[in-house]
Amino acid sequence: MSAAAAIEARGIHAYYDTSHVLHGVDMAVGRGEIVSLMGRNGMGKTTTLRTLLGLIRPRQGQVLVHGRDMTGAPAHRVAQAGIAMVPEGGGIFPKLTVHENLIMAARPGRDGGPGWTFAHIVELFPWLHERLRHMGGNLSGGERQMLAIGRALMTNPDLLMLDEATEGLAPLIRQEIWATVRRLKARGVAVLVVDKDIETLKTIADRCVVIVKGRIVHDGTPATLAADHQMTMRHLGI
Amino acid sequence: MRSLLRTISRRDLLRQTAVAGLASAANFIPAVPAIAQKAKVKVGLLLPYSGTYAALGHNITDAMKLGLAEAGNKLGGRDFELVQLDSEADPAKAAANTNKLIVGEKVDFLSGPVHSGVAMAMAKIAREEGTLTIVSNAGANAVTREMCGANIFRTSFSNWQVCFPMGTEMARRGLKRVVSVTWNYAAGKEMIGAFREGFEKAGGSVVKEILIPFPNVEFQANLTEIAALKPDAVFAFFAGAGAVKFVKDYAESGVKAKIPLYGAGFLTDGTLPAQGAAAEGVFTTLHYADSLQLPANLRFRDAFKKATGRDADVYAVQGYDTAQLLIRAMEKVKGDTGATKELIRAMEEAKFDSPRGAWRYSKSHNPVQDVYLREVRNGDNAVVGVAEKEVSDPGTGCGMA
Amino acid sequence: MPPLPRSIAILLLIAVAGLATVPLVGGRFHVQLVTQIFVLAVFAMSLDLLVGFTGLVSFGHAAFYGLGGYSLAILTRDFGLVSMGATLPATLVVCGLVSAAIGWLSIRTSGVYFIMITLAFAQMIYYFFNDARGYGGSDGFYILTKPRLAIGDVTLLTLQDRATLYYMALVVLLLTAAFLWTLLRSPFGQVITALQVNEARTRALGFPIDRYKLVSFCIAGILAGLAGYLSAVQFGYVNPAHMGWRESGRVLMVVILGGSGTLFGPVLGAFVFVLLEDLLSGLTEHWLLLMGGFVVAVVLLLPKGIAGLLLSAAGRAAKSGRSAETHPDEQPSVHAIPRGGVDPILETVDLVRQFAGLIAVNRVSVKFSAGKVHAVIGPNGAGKTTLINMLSGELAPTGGHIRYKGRDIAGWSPDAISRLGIGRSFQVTNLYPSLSAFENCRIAAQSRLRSSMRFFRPASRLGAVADRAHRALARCGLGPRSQDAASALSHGDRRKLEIAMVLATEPELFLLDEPLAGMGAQESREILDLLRAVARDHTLILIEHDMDAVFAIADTLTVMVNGHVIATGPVDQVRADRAVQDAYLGHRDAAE
Amino acid sequence: MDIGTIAIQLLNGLQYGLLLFLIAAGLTLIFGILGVINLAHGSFYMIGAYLAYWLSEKTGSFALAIALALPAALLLGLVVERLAISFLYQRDHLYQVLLTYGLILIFNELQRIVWGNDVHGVAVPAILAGVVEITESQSYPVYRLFISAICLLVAAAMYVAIHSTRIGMMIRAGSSSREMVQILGIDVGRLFAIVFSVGAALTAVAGMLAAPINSVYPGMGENVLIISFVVVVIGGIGSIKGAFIGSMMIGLADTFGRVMVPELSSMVVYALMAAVLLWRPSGLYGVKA
Repeated sequence: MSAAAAIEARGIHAYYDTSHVLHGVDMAVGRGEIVSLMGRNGMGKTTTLRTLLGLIRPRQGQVLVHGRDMTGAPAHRVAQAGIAMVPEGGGIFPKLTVHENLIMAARPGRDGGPGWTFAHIVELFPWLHERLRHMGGNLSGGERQMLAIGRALMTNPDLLMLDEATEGLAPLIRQEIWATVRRLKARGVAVLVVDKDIETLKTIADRCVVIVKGRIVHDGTPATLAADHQMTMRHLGI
Repeated sequence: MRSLLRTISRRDLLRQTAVAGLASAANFIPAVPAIAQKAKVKVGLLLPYSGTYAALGHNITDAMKLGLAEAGNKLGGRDFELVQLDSEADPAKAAANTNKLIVGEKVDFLSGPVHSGVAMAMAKIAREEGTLTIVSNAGANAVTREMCGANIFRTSFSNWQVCFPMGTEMARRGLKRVVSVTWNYAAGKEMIGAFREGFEKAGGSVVKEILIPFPNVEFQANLTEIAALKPDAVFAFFAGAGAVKFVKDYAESGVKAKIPLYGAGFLTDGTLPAQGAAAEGVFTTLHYADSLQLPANLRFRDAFKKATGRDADVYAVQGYDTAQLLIRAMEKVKGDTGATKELIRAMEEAKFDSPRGAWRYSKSHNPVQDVYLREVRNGDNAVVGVAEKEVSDPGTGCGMA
Repeated sequence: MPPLPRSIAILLLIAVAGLATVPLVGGRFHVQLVTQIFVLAVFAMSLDLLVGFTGLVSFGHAAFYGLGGYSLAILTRDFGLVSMGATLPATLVVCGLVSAAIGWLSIRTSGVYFIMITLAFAQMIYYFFNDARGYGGSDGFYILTKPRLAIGDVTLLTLQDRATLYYMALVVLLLTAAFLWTLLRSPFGQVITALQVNEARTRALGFPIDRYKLVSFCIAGILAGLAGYLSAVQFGYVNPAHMGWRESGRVLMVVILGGSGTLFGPVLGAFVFVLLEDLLSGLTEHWLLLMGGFVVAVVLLLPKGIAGLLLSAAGRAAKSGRSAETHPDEQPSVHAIPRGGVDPILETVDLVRQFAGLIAVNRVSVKFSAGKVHAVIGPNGAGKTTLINMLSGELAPTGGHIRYKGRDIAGWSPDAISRLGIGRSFQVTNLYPSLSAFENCRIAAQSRLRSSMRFFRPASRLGAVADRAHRALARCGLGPRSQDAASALSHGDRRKLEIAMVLATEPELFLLDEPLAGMGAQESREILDLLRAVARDHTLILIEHDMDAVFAIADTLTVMVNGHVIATGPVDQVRADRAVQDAYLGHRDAAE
Repeated sequence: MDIGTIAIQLLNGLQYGLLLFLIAAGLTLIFGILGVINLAHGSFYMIGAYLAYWLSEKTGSFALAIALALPAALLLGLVVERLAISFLYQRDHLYQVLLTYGLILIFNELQRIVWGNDVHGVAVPAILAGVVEITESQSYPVYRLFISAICLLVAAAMYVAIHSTRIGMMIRAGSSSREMVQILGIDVGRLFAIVFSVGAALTAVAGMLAAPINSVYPGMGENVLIISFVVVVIGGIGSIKGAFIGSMMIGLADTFGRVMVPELSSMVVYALMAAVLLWRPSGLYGVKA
């Protein structure tokens, strides 16, 4: 799969100052695939995403984007190679309007094909239409998360990474986010998602990767994860 | 600290203290004691070598060097050394810097500074320490009035001295209502104060004294005010960049076409190239002018140009005269810097031809000098007369006067 | 403030001993120069109290330094005072009063604005003396008679003598260091250090932080005045330039260069700065170029100043020196807190909060009974956090009332509300990361003292406070981790520590903003158990998204949508409410 | 004061304010977006003035001098950003103050080494040299009107650039979260370098424009440094609009302060700043700190 993988980590070790957070993580997300990265708090999920994107430089190991070695490349280069991320909370720019939040990020995709445009995003989230002049800082949590996803899509990524995709959101909003993820898959965008809603993740993910103390302990389909009841109990705390 | 003391045994402590004492002694052993007669004479210069006044500091220093070189680079037959210290024109550092020269470097003579605030601190410490001091620019009246001392001399001017005659002169010219303008600092206030004294004594009246925050160079508001007051003339004191800016603004705002500009000499001294045509026709008074046709001046200007490649100015003259004074006094005592009384007398009695004219001192150790009336013509401070001959600062409050 | 590594303490002691011998072995100039350095060191330490320990970067500190000198000069000239016994206290009082006035106005601002407002006041004082004719203007003026210390007719010492002045300056330096050292370990010192790390948290714990900042500002101003007094005595000359922004900048350089937040750093900084100026200015006319290069190099190469360099060197030498402290006994005794007799303990009436055009909380009237667990739920943007922020005082209501035990507390400051007995935890964990878990709780417990304006006794000797902190930690199961830095704790433990801190303030009413946010299932269960235990003797109001948790723990439920309360009452009743199901719980119940 | 004089004083105040705005705009941009307190800002003003003087001496044309000095100033800003400022983005304000203070010393000395200690004047270009007669006693220099026009033009251009261009959006976004901008695939390092360089160049332009009316002299940067900080703080850090209002306020307060309360004039601007901060602790248009 590695040649075709949108992103791949090979044995990455990462640190925060002196504390060793990732201990040789191997994982990959194929084209158009939905992968769920699971694990309890403090196990290294966010660190994995940040290392993949180049926000943290691994001390060992490699990060490959579309098969090309991009270890140590700055985050904007990785992003330009087709990787988008929505951090926890969305990272909406509070002093920009909704419209500005979207268009400031716009960039054609790598293959130059007919990608996501402003019109597409508004079509995906129709409520945006009425809020275009509102400031990012005045949106509700759910609106921010959707805007953040829309903004990430404006960069026409091959892979979208969602950190804590539905954290702190009301149930109805959560459902809308998950519906969006399904729609993205239908349009060929790969998604790497971190969330605590394990039940939903099992139904939409192609693969589930479980990380424990900076090591991957499980990498397989939702079915195999469901079968391994002990794993679920021990490492996901269910 | 409590826990710390417990952890060190008393013996250790004693040993360490002893070592520390030695170490610090090694650091602070003073320079090899000078054998008074054989060692070089030390002349300390506290002048600005950086910042806004650096040009003044350099001209004073270079002219002193020129004067000393002309005398064979000896002071009373002895070799000498100039110890230059950058005053940064900062009164906050002045006391410490003076101290460094007098106590640290043990200079035999002290000279400088440009800034009045620095001069005040310098004079204070010089008086306490008794070091022979020659003030080579700062014009603070107090230096040769309340703060005067037997060991303190000035080769420049007092602020009163250069401005009082202009008051008389302007009244003589039939001007009645005048606005004066300067920066709000001590030198500025002394200058316009002296001008007012002279002007009002001669029957004129100062309509308004405008004080501008130092060192602000935004004058437009005050020029508008001046235009609205419509005085017969304006008397201004600024120096350096402020002088350039004021004179240019005065011309460019159109006020100059209607109201003539007078000032203390510093308004147009050393600043004419930068002021250009804006300065043409400005009248000033000063104890010197570049174009003085005196043999001593012509010779000096020529030598200075050769030595430095720059044109001499009033600051250079003051530096040059400082050197003359030193040379003459040291010759009198044959290089014995310990003969303070004789040195002082020699300085008081020194007579020579300065580039500015004949040299002599007043009782309070301020030069008695002619104050020239100059007009800017073709980029030069042309001498158009003497505003007052042999002006002597009254030396009010000085015990020696 | 962490204790000094032994090696550095020994070095400093040696240095002091060495310095004491300077007048005996050194030349007159060195005596003068080192006196100057001592004075600058006192001045720099006073600024370090603000910059390094209180988190207030003042760019106008020289105003007090200059004022110290001017007070002495004016007292000597205009009042004929030459006795140190009169001039010194008077000078310190003047500096104290002026710094109180400036501080009172300045502490309303923060960050860069604080830097600039202190500069503004200092410039005004500077111009006052610069423009004033009576005090010598820009030329400055003299102190012609130096102060003496006399009893009756016997002159004990006169500062005219250089060696006397030297020792006086050394003694002042040591006393200042000792005073600040004591101060920083006192309850007061603990509070200012805490507020530097986390201002909002410190306020929420019940400390009136503005008062602490002001006192710190005054102490610093008085010490700067003391330095200015000595400096004026040394040279007998004062000038407005001593209070200008360049001097303020210069002393700030000394502090940063030496290493702020260390006390001894600024002293080293003073030595390095003065000696370096002395050395470089003799080398070349363009010495300021070298000075500039040096300053730039320090910033790029020595990120924590000279003191930082020494500390890390000492740290490497004696890495195992610390952390061997024993854990105090843990006795999970539940301390009884009387249940409030008033019912409802807390009540809001028509509470409104508006943000520029948006009404976040709209006429909310809810009653909270004592001893119960109340949950506030609602979709994002419903106004829950705004509501809690008004209850805890972080936000002032635009309208309406909040009654706590019958008293209207709407618009009270967070610290006043905290002292009434309302504690709160934050949505995002909000601790003092560099302090240990125990110290975090100790600060919290200290807030229940009548006042922490105690300056001399070490905070560590406040037995009752320490006990309370230990009890709170033990109760939250953090006893074994009490000595670990808060930043080293796991996410779940940090949340527990947050709860322990609030417990240490012994509140009656406990506000919790999403205590389970970001928790895994196991951690959620632990926190939930803890909350259940806490609920036995506290009234709880919590915001939470985790419905299972809410249903498991809450007695009553309030549902908010778009700033309105759409339902409130016992859990079962609200759950059954049609409107609530439609608006919020919606499909979730259907799916179950 | 008669009406005519008041009108002219108003003009003086606005003109002074506009020049201050040009200096303060760069400062607030660097301050608000890069989060760097740049004490060396005044040095760019000084360097701009010296470049204008030096190049107009060499080329004989003020316009040509500006045309050459502008790219030089941009380049200098870029070099300073890369070599020094870029190391400061994540650091505490204290270290920014210290490092940029060091830069002031370095720039001042370099100026002395390259251009010496003398005060220089720059001639006003001939076509702008005249005065406009306003009343029979009052007239106004054309060049000052010209400067005001340029400053207004720059202010308008900045407003458009910040509010309506994509790069303006990126800059505003970068001021709230540097990392998030990077995540979106934008090279923040380059973006920040551009901002710094433009901010420095704006200040240099102010120095160039002021050179003919101001003299050019050592240490001139420090004189504008404090006052431009005052402007930025009054307006609220990072707000271009605030810087504009702030500089107008300072320009007018300074102008009228001198004429109406001469004995307090040196304190007027500081008193104004203190008053504004007591009323609004984060400046007029600042985001709450």
